[in-house]
Amino acid sequence: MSQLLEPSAETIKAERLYREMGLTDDEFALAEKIVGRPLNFTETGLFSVMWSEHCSYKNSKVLLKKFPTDGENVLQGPGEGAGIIDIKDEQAVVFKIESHNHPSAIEPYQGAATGVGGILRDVFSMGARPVALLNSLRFGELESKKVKYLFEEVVAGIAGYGNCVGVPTVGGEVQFDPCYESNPLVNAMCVGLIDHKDIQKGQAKGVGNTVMYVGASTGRDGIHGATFASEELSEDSDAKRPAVQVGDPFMEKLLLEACLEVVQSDALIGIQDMGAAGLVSSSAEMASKAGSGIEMNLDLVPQREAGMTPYEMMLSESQERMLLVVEKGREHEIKATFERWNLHAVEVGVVTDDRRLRLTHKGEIVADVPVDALAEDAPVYHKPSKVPAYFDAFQQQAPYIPEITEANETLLKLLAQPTIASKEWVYEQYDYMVQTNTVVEPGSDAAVIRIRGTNKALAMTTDCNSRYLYVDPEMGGKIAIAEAARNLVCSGAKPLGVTDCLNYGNPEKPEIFWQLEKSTDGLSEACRELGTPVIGGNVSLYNERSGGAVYPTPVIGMVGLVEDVAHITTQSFKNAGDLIYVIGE
Amino acid sequence: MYKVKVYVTLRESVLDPQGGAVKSALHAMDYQEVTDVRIGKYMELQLESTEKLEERVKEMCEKLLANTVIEDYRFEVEEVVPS
Amino acid sequence: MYKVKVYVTLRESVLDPQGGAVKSALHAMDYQEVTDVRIGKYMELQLESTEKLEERVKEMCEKLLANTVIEDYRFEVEEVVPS
Amino acid sequence: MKFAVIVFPGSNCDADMYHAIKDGLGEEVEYVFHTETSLDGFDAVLLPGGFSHGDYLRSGAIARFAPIMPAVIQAAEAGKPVLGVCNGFQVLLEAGLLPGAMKRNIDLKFVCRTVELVVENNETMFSSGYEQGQTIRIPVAHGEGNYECDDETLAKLRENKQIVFRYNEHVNGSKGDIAGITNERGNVLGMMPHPERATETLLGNDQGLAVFTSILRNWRESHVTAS
Ligand SMILES: Nc1ncnc2c1ncn2[C@@H]1O[C@H](COP(=O)(O)OP(=O)(O)O)[C@@H](O)[C@H]1O
Repeated sequence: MSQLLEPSAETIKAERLYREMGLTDDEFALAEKIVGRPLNFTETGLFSVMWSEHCSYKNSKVLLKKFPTDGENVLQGPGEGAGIIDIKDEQAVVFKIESHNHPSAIEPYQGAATGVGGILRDVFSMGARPVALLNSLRFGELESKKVKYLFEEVVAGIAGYGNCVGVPTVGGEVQFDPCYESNPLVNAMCVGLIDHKDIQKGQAKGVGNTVMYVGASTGRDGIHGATFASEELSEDSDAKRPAVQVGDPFMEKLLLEACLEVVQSDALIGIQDMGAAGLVSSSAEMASKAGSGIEMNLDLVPQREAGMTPYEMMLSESQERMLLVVEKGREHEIKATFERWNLHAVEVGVVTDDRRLRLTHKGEIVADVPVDALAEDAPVYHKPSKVPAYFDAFQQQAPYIPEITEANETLLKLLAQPTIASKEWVYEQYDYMVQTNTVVEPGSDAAVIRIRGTNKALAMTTDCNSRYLYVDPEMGGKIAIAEAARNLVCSGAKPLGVTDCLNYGNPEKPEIFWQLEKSTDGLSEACRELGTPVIGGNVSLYNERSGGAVYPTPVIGMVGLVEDVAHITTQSFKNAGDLIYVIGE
Repeated sequence: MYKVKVYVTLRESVLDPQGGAVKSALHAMDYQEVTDVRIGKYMELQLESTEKLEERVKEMCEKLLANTVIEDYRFEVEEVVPS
Repeated sequence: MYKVKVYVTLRESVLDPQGGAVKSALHAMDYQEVTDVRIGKYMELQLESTEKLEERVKEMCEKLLANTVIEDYRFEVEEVVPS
Repeated sequence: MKFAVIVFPGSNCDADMYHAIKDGLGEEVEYVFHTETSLDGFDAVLLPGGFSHGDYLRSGAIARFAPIMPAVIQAAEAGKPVLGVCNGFQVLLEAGLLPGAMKRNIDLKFVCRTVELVVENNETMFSSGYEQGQTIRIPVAHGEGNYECDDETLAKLRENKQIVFRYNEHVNGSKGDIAGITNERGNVLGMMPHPERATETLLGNDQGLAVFTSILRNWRESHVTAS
């Protein structure tokens, strides 16, 4: 696509081409009003990705507000790459979960791998060293060949990426149910450790400071990935295949080590991962958060392919890239660190004071829009909500109490269910021991990672039983939080906080919105009750294909602190003759 | 008996981390003349004679041997004369 | 400008786990006619013109592109006429 | 005794190796970056696990050309202990310091678990802390640990007692279930299992520590006789 062939502002408006990019008529009109003149092709692209659900949370914002997000130990709540909770002794834990559902449905290996890559960058861009990965997976029934293929490839992709970067994958869950048949869920979580003094922000502060680009060069991959993630999968999703990005975990490892060195330097002002919506979201968000603007010369952006347009460069979701803001005059210090890791940090722009994102290409201004409009001013919707008929039907039903005559046989049948059976086949493909801190390996209630140099440890888990949420989203939401908390407590930890990934169907359907509404009520109440604030998360909507939505699946990632490694407990029976107790109701 | 040679390459716009790493290594070894490296797969299949051979090989490529989401493929069929 | 195609294959005497897996998968998919599969690498190098091109490519293969303990290699050089 | 841990781009068990020496063994240890060219002043060289250069092309293939490698070869020729674990083993194979080559695991999957090994030869500077024939449990974590060599090489390895560790179960398709071998002289060991992951009871296993205590004891003995 050459620039000459790009439709003009008039054509975009007259032929409503913005609709193909995912903007509604009203949204396009609003964007035009904010900018105060017709939008060109590049600018329309900027708005369409930044105002997609994936980047703007326009449909879920009203619900996320309900979550308790602070607490005495919360150092960073939602809003940055990842949340941060103090664990004393000048240390903190950083964690976040994210979905990569749609990419994994199209290309399971790369989709899952790049999901791991993205969540790692969210954590190390905060200045934290990633110490553990977890994942939460949902597939259709294993009898189907297609599901087997997806399952095998997703697991291989997670392994391929995490193992290479050298962060242990220590836990997760896998659930099989027909509702995920053609829309699998792949959520990845990362936990990092940080010293308070190293905490970074993704902010473009200081007029005149230099904007630098580091990592992989920009290709045409993943263009419009964020919009894609905000649409229902349909039969022609396969035609959108080129949107799939390929990960380079080796590049990620170099980037990780170099970034963790760079955060030690006070020449670094701000740093952010180029995740969904790549260069647009990182630049607009960094400027918006700092109340500044950014001017970038796109000719300077490292490009993998010839003839890339501004639109393509800004929207590309090529992996393993970071945007930095560096104190003017000290760029060489930052460059030197990256060079040591064979990476090139290049100057692509400057921080301005006019709160605009201004892009030049081949000597011309190709976009000039207010940063807040992109990052903050997306419309917020409160969609209509309606109790689904199935829910009322369930409520009318008498509780079903299964009759068990052959307890042993029933137990064996249960254990043979893929969802319940051992997940050894999965986690033996993950390097869960690298970094030599894994005290409790996968296979117990929660994984436990020792904090080197201290007597403390971190316990972590991901949980969600979406069948409960389907039956009763509010109660199911409470159950999910409670299960995660129990898993931590059983491991000897006190729960610290929550990160969540809300995987739902199309929120424009009132019944789906109702599920979202009710389950966030339940999750919020349980979090409040247990004193576990939600410090970050991710929303993945439109998980539907051919009409059927997935069950409401708010995956809960929870991290707890073990005060003394001597308190760590595991779930296995230890000795013959030991007594077994049941506690609780 | 037939021998089929299948070549699977990454689509042009798809990132090739392997190729990139090999190129850097070759440069580090002073083979500066190398300007690009792309790495793909080369497969040799032995096949009994069968009807619709080409068609079936094409199917195998599409279904298994290549990942058409990110890869292209081509193949050559040679008849093997038993010696 | 030259384009060099390098083919790297496991030596015949070496068991090929990947080839074996692909063969079983093809059989499971009812391509019974496949009697053997060997999987190797196919690389495309772009080279600026240079002296002793063939010799240098041979070196690259021996040193880096193939592990001659278990792999064989061959290559083809094509001149690329800029269009 | 002073150990060097070589850091290649993509090494990721370098810190684990470092801690095994510093905290597990209680000896001196330093990281040496791949761009360095000298290993003077070090008594032993450790090549850690990971994915050097992404393990693209073949594992270890690119790392063997690192600027530090001539110094590693020199240390090996000088008779110093050189230990390559996992990716380190693969680098030693590619560099020709050990015979054979690695292929992908027979089932093509990465495998991470603790496996049983048999100590085939306890008369090396890396294994003297074990009993001959002792079975030990050490973690593996690799996708390409399927050791391959021709029959002649295998016969030679056996004859010279170069096979130090053998899997007591089928792990990856390795010829002769080989898990670790030395060079003829016995001062270069490559092994796929990770002894550095098994040096602490908190992590549930310290059976790998003897690899490092063996190195130390042998060094001390040779040092006492030498001085
Ligand atoms: N996708 C996965 N990745 C890593 N570990 C997993 C995964 N799925 C399950 N596990 C591990 O397997 C064990 C059992 O998981 P699960 O069946 O979900 O148990 P529970 O119901 O007790 O949470 C846990 O230790 C869990 O961390």
